[in-house]
Amino acid sequence: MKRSQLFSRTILAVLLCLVMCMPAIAAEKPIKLGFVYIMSGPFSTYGQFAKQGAQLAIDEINASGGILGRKVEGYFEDSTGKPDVAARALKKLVYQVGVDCLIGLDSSGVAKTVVPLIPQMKTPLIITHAATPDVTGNICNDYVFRISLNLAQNVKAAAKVASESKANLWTTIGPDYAFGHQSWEYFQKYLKELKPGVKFMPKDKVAFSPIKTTDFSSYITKIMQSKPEGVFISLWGGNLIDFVRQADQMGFFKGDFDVLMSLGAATEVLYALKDKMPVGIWVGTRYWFLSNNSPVNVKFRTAYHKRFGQYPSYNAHGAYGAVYTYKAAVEKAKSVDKKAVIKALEGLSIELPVGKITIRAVDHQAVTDACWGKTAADPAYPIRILKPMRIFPGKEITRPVEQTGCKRK
Amino acid sequence: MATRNILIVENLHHQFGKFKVLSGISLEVPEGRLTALIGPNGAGKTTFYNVISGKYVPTGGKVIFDGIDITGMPAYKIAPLGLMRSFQITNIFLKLSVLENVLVPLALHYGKTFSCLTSLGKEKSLAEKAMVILDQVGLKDRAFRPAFELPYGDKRLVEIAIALARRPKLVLLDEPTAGMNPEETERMILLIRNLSRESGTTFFLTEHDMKVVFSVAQYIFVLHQGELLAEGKPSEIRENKAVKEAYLGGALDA
Amino acid sequence: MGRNTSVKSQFISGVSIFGILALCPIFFPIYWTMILTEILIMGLFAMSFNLLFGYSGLLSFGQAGFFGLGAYATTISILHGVKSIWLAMLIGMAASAIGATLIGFLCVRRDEIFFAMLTLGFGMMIYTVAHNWRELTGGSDGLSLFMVPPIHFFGLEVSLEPPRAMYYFSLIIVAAAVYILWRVIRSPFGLMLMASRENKDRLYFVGANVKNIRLFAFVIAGVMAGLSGALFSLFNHMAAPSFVHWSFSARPVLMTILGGSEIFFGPACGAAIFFVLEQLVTSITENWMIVLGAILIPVVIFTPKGILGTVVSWFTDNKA
Amino acid sequence: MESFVVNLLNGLSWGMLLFLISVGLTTVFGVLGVLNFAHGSLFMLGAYLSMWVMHLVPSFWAGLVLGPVLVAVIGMVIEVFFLRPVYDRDVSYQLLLTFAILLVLDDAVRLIWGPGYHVVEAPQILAGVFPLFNHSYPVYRLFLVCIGPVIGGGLWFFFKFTRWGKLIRAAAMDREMAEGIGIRVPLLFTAVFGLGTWLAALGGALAAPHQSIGPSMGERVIIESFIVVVIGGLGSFPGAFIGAIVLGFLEAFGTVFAGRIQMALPYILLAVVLLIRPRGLFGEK
Repeated sequence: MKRSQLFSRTILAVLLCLVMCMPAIAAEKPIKLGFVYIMSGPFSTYGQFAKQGAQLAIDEINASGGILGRKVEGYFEDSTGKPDVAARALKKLVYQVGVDCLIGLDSSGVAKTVVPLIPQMKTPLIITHAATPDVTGNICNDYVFRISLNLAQNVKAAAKVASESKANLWTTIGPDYAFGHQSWEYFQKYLKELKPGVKFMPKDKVAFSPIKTTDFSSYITKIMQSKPEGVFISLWGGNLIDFVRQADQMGFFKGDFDVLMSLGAATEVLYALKDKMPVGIWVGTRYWFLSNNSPVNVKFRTAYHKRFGQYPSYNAHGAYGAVYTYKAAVEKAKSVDKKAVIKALEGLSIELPVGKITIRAVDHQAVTDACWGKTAADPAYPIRILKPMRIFPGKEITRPVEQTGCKRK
Repeated sequence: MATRNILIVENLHHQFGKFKVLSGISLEVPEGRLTALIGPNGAGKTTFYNVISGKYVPTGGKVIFDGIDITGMPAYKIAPLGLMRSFQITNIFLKLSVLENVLVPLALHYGKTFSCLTSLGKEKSLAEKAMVILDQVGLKDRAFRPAFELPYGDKRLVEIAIALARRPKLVLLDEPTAGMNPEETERMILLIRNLSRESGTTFFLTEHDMKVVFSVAQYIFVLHQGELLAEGKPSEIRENKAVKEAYLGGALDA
Repeated sequence: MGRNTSVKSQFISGVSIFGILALCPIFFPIYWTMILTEILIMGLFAMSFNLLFGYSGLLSFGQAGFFGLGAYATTISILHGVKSIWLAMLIGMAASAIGATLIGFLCVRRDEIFFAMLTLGFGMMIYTVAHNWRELTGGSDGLSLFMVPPIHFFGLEVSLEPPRAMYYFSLIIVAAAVYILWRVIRSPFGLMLMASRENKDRLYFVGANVKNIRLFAFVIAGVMAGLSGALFSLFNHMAAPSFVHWSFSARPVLMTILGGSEIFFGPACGAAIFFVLEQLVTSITENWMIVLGAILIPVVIFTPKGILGTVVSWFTDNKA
Repeated sequence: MESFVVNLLNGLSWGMLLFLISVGLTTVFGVLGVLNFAHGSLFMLGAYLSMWVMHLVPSFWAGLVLGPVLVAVIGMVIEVFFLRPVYDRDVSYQLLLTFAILLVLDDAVRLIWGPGYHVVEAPQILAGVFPLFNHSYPVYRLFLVCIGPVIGGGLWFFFKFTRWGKLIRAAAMDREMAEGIGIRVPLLFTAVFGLGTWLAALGGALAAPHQSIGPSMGERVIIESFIVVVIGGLGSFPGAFIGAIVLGFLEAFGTVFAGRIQMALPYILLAVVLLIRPRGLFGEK
C-alpha cells in the first residue's frame, strides 16, 4: 500500500519536473543570457555586484519590451574563481541551459585559461571584469569580446597621471601574481615612453605581497625605507583595504611621495574604508559612477542606488553594460543567431553609462574611457569621491591592434 | 655432542638516559633447548628482548645470532636472518583475516613484498604453507575469520603463528600466556612443548607465571635488576637461595 | 564475510559498472557526459588517494601536488611540441613519479597528522613553484591548451575534441588504471599495505622495511594522481595553479570519506555523489557552501563508513 | 638597523595575533584530540560579532569583551552537538566534520553580513602613532605586541595554578584516569572547546581594527595556525608561542630577502621542523 503510494508520488514529481523544465511552450522562447562570476567564497562581492547590475539591466529591458520583442532571462553560475569550475559553469550554460550569449569572468587567470575553450562552444563571450591584456591580445579569438577596461588601458592612464607629477623615482606594491607583475611592467613601459628621464626601483626594492596577506606592515616598511618619489599601487579589494588602513597608520600618505592606486576608486573599497580613505591620492577605476552626467549614466546610478542602496561598482556596471551591449548587437543583427551577433558586435559602438564605447573589430577589445581622480570628501556622499577628475579618452589609452599580439585576420 | 649456540649475548648494557636497565648480561642459548628468562617485574626482561630483536640499539655489548653479529641491527633486517619474536601485548593485524595474518610474514619470507600485480589468491603455495602453520597452532578452522573477532586466547595463538611463519631458527616469546585463563594457558604450554620438539625451532621465552616456566623450560636464566642472578636447570633454580630472595619467597612456591 | 566472495563481487560489480558507463553517453545529454568525464577523472584521483588513506592508513594532504605535476608536465610537453598524447601523458606520469619518490622518501617516515602536515607542506611548495615560475608554468594564470592533439591507433586518427570522444578516452584510461589499482590491492604487496595500516610495528618485526613499502605505495598513488591530472588537463585544456593548491587536495579526502574508504569503489562513488550533489545544490542556490556543509555534517556523524560503505554493510549484515 | 627594528615589531605583532589563534587550536587538540579546521572560521566570527557589538553599544571595549564570549557560546554548542559523536573516530573524520562546520559558518556569515568588506576602528587611546626613528609606528600594533604575552601569561597561570586548569591538564594527559578521579569529562571538554573558541574569537576581535573584516578572513589564518601548532608541537603551550613568533618573524623578514619563494616560507619551515624534530619543537615523544 505504502509502496504504491510512494511510487505514484515519484511519478507525479517527475512529471512536475518535466513540466517545469519545459517553460512556456506556447509563448515565444526568451533569450537566455548566461553569467559566470565569483558568487561564493572570499571574492563573492564581485559576483554579487555583477548579478545586481545584470538583473537591473534585464528588468529594465523586459519592462520596455525585451529584445526584438522577446523576454530576456539571466542564468547565473558560480566560477568560485577557479578555472576548472569556471569551465564547467560555461559548459553548463552552453550545453545544458542553451544560452545565447555568455557574460562574465572576474579573475584574469580564469579568463586566460577558459578563453581558448570558448570557440568549441560556438557561443559569444563578453568579458566584463577580467583585465588581462591577453584575452584581447595573444589569445584573442572569434568568440571573445571585452567591454571593460583592460590592464594595459588602465595602466596607460596611470602612466599619464604619473608623467605629470614631479616624482622621478617610482616603485610599486602589488599582488604577487600575474596581475600585479604585469601592471608594474606596463606602468614602467608607458611611463618611460611619456617621460624618458624617469627611474624605477630595482627588482629587490619593489614589493609584491601574496594574495592571502592581511598584514602589510613589512611591505609598507620596505617601500618607505627605499625612499621613492612615487608609488604605484595595483592592490585591489580586501588587500587594498588592509593596505590603506595599515599604511595610513604608518604615515605612508603623509606626502613624502606621490601615490597612485590603479583600482583605488572601486566602490567596494571606498564603502569599506569610508572616511579612512586618505584624501588627495590619485586613484583609478574601470567605471566611476560620477564620471559623467549623460542620461544613461544618471539613469543607471540612480536606479542602481535606489534598488540596492549603494552606488554601482565597476563590476555592476560591467554586467549591466554587457546586457545592453548584447541588446544592441542583436538589434543591429536583427537576429539572435550567434554568428550574426558576433558579426554585429565587431565594430559596434554603444552609449553605456561609462561613456561611448566602440568594440574593435579585430581584437574585440572595447575602446573605452578611463577615469582617474584625486580622492576628496564630499558631504553629499558617504564615501570619498574623485575631485578633480580626469577622463582619459579611450583612443588615447588603447594600444593599437598591432601591439596587442592578436593574430585574428 | 656439543650443540651449537644459536644466540650468544656478551656483556649487554642498556640504559634510558641515566636509568640503567641492563648492566652486563652475558648468556648463551644452545640450539634446540627450550630456554626461559624469568625475573620479577621491572627486572628488564622486555627491554632485553627489545634490544635483541632490534627495537633498541644497546648502549654496550654484543648480540650474536647464528654466528652473525646483529648488535644494533634494525628489526626488519634481523627477522629475515631467522630470529622472530612475539609480544607481551597482543600485537597482530586485527582487521586482516587469520590466514592473512600468517600470509604477511610468509609473503615477506618468499620475497613477494613488492610483487604488486600478481594476485594473492593465486599464490597457492603460500596459502598452503600458511594453512600448515595454522594447523600447527590449531587455528585452521578459523582461518577466514577477521582476527579481531577471535577470543583473546586465539589472538595469542595468531601471535605465535605469525612468529612461526618464517620458519625461524629462534623465536623469542614474550610472556606467551599473559592474561590467559587456566585452560588457555594449558593449551599454550602444550603447544610450545610440541613445537619445540617437532619444529626444529629454538624457543626462548620470558614468563611471569612460574608454573608455566617450570613445566616448560629446560633451562632458566634469572634476571634481577638488570643483572643475571642465576642460571641452571629448573630444579636448580627452584633451590637457588638468591632467586628465592629476589622473589621475596612468594612466587616460587606457587 | 569471506574475502574471496567479496573479491569476486567487487570484480563483477567493476565490470558491470564499466558496461553501464560505456552506455551512458547514448542516453545522457552532452553536459552530463562532460560531468561524467569529470567524475571518472576525479574518481581515479580519489582512488589514488585512497591507496594511501584507506589501504595504508596514511592521510595525504598533498595529493594535489602530484595531480598538478601530471597536469603541468602533460600540458607543457604538448605546448612544447610533443605530438603524441600518449607520450605527453607518460611524461606527466613520469614527472609525478619523480616528485612522489623525492617527497615520499621524506614523508613516509612520519605518521598520522605529521604525515598529513608534511605532505601539505610539500604540496604547497609545488604550488609555489607552479604559481611563481612564470617562464615555465605561466605563473598564476596557468597554461591553456588551444588544441589537444588527436590520438592515433591502428592508423586511425581520432580527435578528442568532441566531448563524447573525450569521455570514452577517459573511460578506457581510468578503467585500465582502476584495474591496475585493483590488482595492486589484491597482490601480496596490497597485503603488506593493509598490514602496515593495521600494525606498522608488528610488520617491522616480521622483517618488512615499512618505509620502503610505504614509499612504493606513495609512488604508485602519486603516479595515479599524475595520470588523473594529465587527463584533467586534456579534458579542461588547461593546467592551473589551483590544481595544486591544498584546497584541491581536500577534494579526494572529501570524496573518499563521503563514499567510504573501506570499499574499493567507495572513493569513486564519493566523487559521483559529490559532483551530482554540487550540480543539484548550485542550481538551487548560490549559498551552496552552507548546504553542502549541512549535508556533510550528518553524513560524517551518522555514516562512519561512508555512504557506499554503509549501503554495502546493510546488505552484508542482512546476509549474516 | 631601522628596518630591522621595524620588521622586528611587525613580526612580533603579527606573531602575537597568530599566537592567540594557535594557542586555542593547540589547547583543543591537546585535550580533545581534535584538530579543528573550523578554528579560522571561529576567528572570523569573533571579528564579525565583536564588530556587531561595537556598533550596537557602541564601544570598542564592549565588543572586545562580549564578542568573543558570544562566539565561545556558539563554540560550545558546536562541541556538544557535533564534535561529541566523533571523538573516537579517526583524525581525518574530525577534519572533515570541522571542515563541514567551516563551510556552514563561512556561508552563514556571508548571508548575515553580506559578501563585502567591513572596517572597525581602534579606540581613541590606541589609534595614534608614536615616532620610531624618522617614521611613525601605530600604537595599536604595539598594543598587539603587549597583549599577546599578557594573555599568554594569564593562560599559563590558569593552567598552572587554578583548579580548572589543573583538571584540564589532567584530562589531557589521561582521559580515563580523569574520569576515574571523578572529573566530569564531557563537561570539561565543552569548557575547553569554549576556551579554545574564545581565544580564536579574541584573536579575531583584536585583528578587526587592524585588517578588513570579510568572509575570507578565516581561510587565510587557518593553515598558518596549523603550521604554528605543528611546528610548536601539538598540544604544546610554549610551542605555540615560539612557533607563532618564528612564523611572524619569518614572514616579516621574508619580504626583505625571500623574493620569489616568499610564499613557500611557512611550508618550508614546516617541512624542515618536522623532518628534524618529528613531533615539533616542543612536542613530547
